[in-house]
Amino acid sequence: MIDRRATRHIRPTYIAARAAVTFLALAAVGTACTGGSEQTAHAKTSPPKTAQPGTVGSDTLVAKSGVGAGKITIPGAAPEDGQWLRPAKDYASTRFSGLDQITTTNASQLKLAWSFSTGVMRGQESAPLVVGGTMYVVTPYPNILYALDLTKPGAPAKWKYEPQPLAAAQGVACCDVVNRGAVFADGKIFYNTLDNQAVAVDANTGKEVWRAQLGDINNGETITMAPLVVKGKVLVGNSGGELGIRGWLTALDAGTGKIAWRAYHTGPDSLVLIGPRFKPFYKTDQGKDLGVSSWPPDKWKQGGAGAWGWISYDAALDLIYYGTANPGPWNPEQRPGDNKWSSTTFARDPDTGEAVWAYQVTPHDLHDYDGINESILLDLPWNGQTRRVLVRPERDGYVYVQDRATGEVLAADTFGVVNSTSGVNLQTGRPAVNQEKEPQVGRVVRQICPAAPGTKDWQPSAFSPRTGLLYIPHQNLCMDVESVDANYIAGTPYVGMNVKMYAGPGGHRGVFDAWDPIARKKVWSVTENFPVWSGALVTAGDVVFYGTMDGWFKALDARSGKLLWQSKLGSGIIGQPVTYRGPDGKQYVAILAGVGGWSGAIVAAGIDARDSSAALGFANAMRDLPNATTKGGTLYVFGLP
Amino acid sequence: MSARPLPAEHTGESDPKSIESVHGRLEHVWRNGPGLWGWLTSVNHKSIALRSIITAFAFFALAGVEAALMRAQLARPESSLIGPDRYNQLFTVHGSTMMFLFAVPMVQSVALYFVPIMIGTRNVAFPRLNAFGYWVYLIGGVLLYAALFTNTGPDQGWFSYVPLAGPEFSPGKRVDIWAQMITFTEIAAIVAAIEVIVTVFKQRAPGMSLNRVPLFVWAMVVMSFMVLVAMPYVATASMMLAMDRLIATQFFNYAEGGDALLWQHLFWFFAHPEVYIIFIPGLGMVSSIVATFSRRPVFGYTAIVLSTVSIGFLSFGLWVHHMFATPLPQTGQSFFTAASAMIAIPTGVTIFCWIATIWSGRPRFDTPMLYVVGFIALFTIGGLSGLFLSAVPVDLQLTDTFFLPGHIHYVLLGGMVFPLFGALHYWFPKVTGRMMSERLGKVSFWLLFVGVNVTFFPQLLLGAAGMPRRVYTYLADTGWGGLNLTSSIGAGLLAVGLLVLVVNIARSLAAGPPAGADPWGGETLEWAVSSPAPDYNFAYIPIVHGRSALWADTGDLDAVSGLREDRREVLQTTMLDAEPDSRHEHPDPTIVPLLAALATGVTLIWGIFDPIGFAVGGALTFLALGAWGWPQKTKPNTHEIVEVPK
Amino acid sequence: MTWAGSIFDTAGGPAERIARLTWFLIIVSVVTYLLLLVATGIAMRRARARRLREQLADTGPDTESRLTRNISIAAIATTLILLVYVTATARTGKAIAWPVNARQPLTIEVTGHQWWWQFRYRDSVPSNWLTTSNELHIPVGRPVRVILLSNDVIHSFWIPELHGKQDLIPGHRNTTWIQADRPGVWKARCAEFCGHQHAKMAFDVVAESPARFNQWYVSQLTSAQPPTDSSARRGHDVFMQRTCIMCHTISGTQAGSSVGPELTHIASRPSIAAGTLRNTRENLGRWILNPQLIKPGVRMPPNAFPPADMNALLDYLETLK
Amino acid sequence: MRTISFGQLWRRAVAVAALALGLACKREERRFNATSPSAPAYAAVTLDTLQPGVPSPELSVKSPSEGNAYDISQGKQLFEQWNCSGCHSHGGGGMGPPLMDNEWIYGSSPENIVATIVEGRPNGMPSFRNRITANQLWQLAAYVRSMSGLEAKAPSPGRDDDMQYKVDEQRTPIRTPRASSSRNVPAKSERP
Repeated sequence: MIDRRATRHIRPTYIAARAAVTFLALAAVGTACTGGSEQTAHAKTSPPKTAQPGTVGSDTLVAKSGVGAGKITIPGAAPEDGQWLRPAKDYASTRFSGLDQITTTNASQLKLAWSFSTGVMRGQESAPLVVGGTMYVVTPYPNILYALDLTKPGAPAKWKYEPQPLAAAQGVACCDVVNRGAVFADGKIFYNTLDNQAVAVDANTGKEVWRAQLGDINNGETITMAPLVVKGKVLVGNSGGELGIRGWLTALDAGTGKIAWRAYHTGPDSLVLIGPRFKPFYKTDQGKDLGVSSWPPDKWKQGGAGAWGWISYDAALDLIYYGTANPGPWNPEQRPGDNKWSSTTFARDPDTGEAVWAYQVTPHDLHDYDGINESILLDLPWNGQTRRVLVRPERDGYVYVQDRATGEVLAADTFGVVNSTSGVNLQTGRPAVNQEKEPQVGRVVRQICPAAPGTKDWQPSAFSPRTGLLYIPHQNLCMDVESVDANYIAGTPYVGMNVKMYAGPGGHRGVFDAWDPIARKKVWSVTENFPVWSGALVTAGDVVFYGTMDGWFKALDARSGKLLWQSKLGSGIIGQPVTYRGPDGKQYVAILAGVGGWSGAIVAAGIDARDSSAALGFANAMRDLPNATTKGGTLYVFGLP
Repeated sequence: MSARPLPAEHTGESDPKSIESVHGRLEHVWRNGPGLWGWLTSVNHKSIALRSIITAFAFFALAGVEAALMRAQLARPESSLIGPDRYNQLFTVHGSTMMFLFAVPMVQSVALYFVPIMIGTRNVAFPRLNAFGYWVYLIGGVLLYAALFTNTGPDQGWFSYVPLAGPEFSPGKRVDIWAQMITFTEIAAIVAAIEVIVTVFKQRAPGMSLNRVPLFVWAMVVMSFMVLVAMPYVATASMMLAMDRLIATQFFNYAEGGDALLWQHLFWFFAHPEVYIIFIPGLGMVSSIVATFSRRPVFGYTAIVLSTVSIGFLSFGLWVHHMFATPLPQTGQSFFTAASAMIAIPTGVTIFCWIATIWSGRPRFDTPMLYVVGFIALFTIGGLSGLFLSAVPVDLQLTDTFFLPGHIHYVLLGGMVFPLFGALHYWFPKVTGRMMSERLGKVSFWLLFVGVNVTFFPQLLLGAAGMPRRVYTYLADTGWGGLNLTSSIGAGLLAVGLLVLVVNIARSLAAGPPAGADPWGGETLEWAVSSPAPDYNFAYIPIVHGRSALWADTGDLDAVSGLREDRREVLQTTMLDAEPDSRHEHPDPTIVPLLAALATGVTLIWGIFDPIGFAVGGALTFLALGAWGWPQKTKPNTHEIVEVPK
Repeated sequence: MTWAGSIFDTAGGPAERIARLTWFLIIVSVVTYLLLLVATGIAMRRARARRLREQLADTGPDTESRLTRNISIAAIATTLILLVYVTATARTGKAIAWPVNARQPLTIEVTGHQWWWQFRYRDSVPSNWLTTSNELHIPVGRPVRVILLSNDVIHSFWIPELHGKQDLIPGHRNTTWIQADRPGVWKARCAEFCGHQHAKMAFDVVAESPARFNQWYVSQLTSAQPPTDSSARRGHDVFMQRTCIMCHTISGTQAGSSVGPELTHIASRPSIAAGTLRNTRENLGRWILNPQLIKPGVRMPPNAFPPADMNALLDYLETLK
Repeated sequence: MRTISFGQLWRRAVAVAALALGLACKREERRFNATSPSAPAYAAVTLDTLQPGVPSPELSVKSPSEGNAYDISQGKQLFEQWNCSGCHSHGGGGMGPPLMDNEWIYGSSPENIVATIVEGRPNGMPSFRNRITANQLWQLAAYVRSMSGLEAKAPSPGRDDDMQYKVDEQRTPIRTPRASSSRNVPAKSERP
């Protein structure tokens, strides 16, 4: 007998159906609204800080100056003549001016004396020159040279010289069509054009004296560096590591423009001008034809290692010091081996170009750390005796102090956030590479600090013997990278890496440090919202000048870092400030404003930042720059009232 | 002992039309609506299952044509009959159709047709869900073949390895269509599995305790549980692949932390149980046929049930033997060799039990029994060739060569298609009321048996000869021409065999001798009803006293009376001992399942082209399911006493 | 060169051990299969005899127990066979693993591309890293460690005569090893479906004595010499100024792209188009003119060079020994 | 129960489906054996809309790769491998101008893009004459157009297996092309 349970009329299907319906509805709505959320999980763009003046860093000590204040001397220091004959001011590249009319007290009254528009709206990275009563300014492509008559009010242009470089050169200029300035020597102005020509112009008449074609844009070569004239020789290096060039440094006779010697940076010793005098300090830099054996077969021919940075000269030792750029392509797996002589500091004899010593700063470079930064020559007390050194705030994040005669690394200390290496072994001279941060083909490696432009890129630092401090304008950026296999097609980019940069720890993208080379630590530090891409200038009046990428030209107290004065210019500042004594005997400070360069490409080249790998990854870190500045190309000169 | 027919009034023999007789009233209540509308709204398990069987056979034929085209292309080296793109579409759609549109739907349809009758109930548990399952399956199949006929067929292989199937290397919508077809067929499979499980556990005839459930039904239950566990994996994986392709998720993008092996693990964790999902129903069919034609219950009932269940569990532990050539740790791989070997033991036991049944039975070798012997012969070759593939070192030589298609087809044709054709000849009389011709049956069997061997044994040899699989052609100096030609000729034989089978079916439908209720003298309940079974299956639910329901020597079958005759009612019984538990009213024919299926179809197909499709389609599906669940006004409830004679 | 390469014509340690295990399995399978057929045959014959004698099915208790006994014996036998099978497999697996104490192994990086192979021979001195395409030379008797990489889809590296296959999976660094015990030239092939031309993605394996291997290695390291005769020089210009420069590398010239296979020493290779055509001038010409006719779907476009340019190009390519 | 014959219903379903997806076949066609004429028929292409007298009707040279998923994906692979991404990055620009915005200096129609690739442009765009076959030129042009959403959604490429530096072309909103004067257009302010 089955018991008569009430026939259950619950409909199991009814409950199940309702649950299914609600689930489906939720799923549908969920998928619809996700839509195209852009993958910016890792693009930590820092919240755009209001353009408030730089905040002075935490380690502001009361200390007025460095340990070696007054005890550090600049080799071959000439008495101050109130002129500015070469971008780095002197052969020791100190960018220190003896003028002291502008002091920490009256700097706040600085006001605009006159300004001059160059008519070119790209990155203005050059340094104006002052020779006698004339100021010379070089513009980015098309590289016009203006001569401004300082004796007349408002400094009207006396003449201008137009080298008319090839327009196609713009297609192989990796990081904006910039030019870093000219140099004056024996009555002539020497500078380079984007399409690899060195030109000499008569300083008075503006007539062309000679012109020399040094490279070929079809191989991806361009020239953006400011030349240096040493003992009648004009030293010029090429750039284009991202286009598979083969780097060289060429010396031209200042009078005739004939090539005196050319030293390549890859290939057999004969072409690298390595001979019997070559005594590198470290074992791994010693050996025969390392420029060939440290590359896969034939890859040294597209090995990069240009020389587009700064050159210093020590008259006493009669040696020039400069660094070579990154190896090509960026993808390290395509070039196993040390890839000599990329990212290397060379000491050469200026007359014959023969290498005396070399130190490869970054063997088998993984992150595009060019070794081209300026080497500032100093004689400073070290462990009880005075050593003839060069101090170089390097792109890999370390301030190197090296013996100028032998290349021995005395000290290497980080001046920014560094996790790609964990220290430099002073015995072997090699950095301890962090394997986790090695780029991999086909996989994104994250949070590599410093990013490709390094802790400090080309923007030159300045040194004041009075305060014994090194003033370093630099950036604070990290990056995610993914290696890809690069294909070498001559005349086209040969990079092999997808890069996405963003602000480093702390969220600020720029820093201006005062570094004590003897105590080997920062004395004071100013953080900025944007990378500090302009050069630094320090004067005997203990005032230090630099500009920010959103257009603030600032003067700080060289000893304490306190902001004395600032002025908002028409466009972002990536130029090199200079100071001179005008015909009226007053001290003036001049700076070119015009955003651009690699960091400012987002504005200068009209980049669309929706592609976060644009401009080799820099666009992602500078998304808010277009709101802060537009393009410009104007020279500003300030003086006391 | 011959089956004891139900008393006349139980079998609906007396005048069925008249309203007075029980059958007339039940027929009036349970029949489908008239015409096309009746066809679309039917919720009767037999009409839906038959429709699904015919659709699955249609897809089987289409996939067969694709196979024939592929063999024609591979018959000669460097032949330009079919280009690489079209050939890739052919082998992908052939694989996908056989696995997703033929094998699983076919075994589930056979289950949905015979399980209710075998366990003595009137309809499957969720009739409307059953209809919904069929429509979703049909839409999935039509979608795939619409793509193939417009040269948009998927071309990345039925296993669709990423990154080839990923957004970068499979441009366009081909792989999206494949991924949505997977989603459709998975919904249909899961739905069918739920129905079989609930039907077997809740609606067995009184007295049919778990140890009296026919082996066929046991196989179908184990298969359904495996479907419930395995199918969600591929549904998830195909949804992940579709999302990677349409809205740039990073599941399989190794650069941003995804992994190509994730797809392989997810897919094979589904796909290996899938081939056992296809094979276990074959066991069920063989058990039914062997019992009836050996004139004795299958030897070792408990052994076979335990073996089937253990095969079900073990099949989830083997999937990595598809991935031995990938960078997985060595020790892990040898674990899977052991697991793959272990599953051979229960399979062996099952086969030994059947041989023992034949050994001690009085077998009559009609066509169904011939197919069983063919099954034993072919499936064992498949199983043994599987041993080569589960041994890691040998697998490194033989995987991804033509040894694989050889092994697959021996296992699947041997393990599933031969039992299926045996079951076709066995149950054709029950479904259509007409006998199939024995002569044509034997001719088609021998053609198929020889055809399988001539087609696929050369492929085993080709594998050893080093010919990679999924190649649209091969060079003349490879020396593989001869074996390939033999294999193609074998494919011709298979085609002829299938043709003879189709002719046999057509002739039997038209003019086959009437079969009567129980032409073979079977032991299970489906032989207790007329052929074809009435819409309500049983006027009075039978009571089962032994494992062989009809061979028990008590007189007439006892039966339960008292279910309503003016409404669709089904008797529900307890799970273990099938004690009558309650009466449950079944829904009347309704169009809502079709609407819900169409809404699901709109959602998934439009979703391929624009994610907004998911939102709008989701809303439509919400409405359709809302209508589905809308409470009917309850009919007046007349209580009646239900007596069951002791 | 023939594709003889069945898994039984072994030329290397691992392949030989696998072949031995394969033969063992074949014997076990055949024996098992025969036993099963015999059992089924006897069952069917006894059953026909019973039917002739009109006996009923024999389901008596003693038959049941006898059948249970037979089946349990069969089950135990099956288990034993499987145990033997698993141990044999494990032992072979250990035997074909990488010999940890291999003396100075050669390491080669293999990168799979859509539908051709790139090989990079590693060396302690970077300038000895040799990169070639579609042709793998190995010294006889020396273990070669193979690192498997892919940047596009999954491929599978398989030389039947030497070892089992291993997949090249993007994002994974899979490794295998091979060792040739006798010199020979074999055709290896891709064994994982990788797109339109998976069927014709093969490469040549040349096992030779260490001396001849070193000689080959040194010659491959040298860059291509500039052509001397005028037609070859014109062919060089055609190569450098037409479509070839965009995809191919000839070290020693301006061509450095690796979209397609590296061609520095193409004239010295037995086959072209990833092992599809014998390396004859006529085949090379047919291939350059329209590769889509030979391998439809391959990334190389048809090049309608005028006949004079084509001949000059062929002359130039034939100088690249 | 009377059922309409199953075969007949089945045939009707297939016919309807074929019609509905008829348009898909062109989009999904894999064109392999496109023999390449030496110079694609872009020669008769005008760049500037300003024409003396009555402007002649728009001459449309049908690009075979227009709306074809396979061709666009081939164009994308060639864009990466032939170093176009070195200058134009993945559409954002760098040495070269951005391609994912709506400013077109030398025309946005497929034939204009092909003309730009073949002839090169004065400010640094190299000339690829004779270095790229016509079929590949059309593929490159189709991909470049898809970067700013000018190609249909369905055939445009999804994400690629690399770093995710931008929203893929399939989901890039269409930006109606605007002829622009020259490179020094005012800098793009931060996009919403």
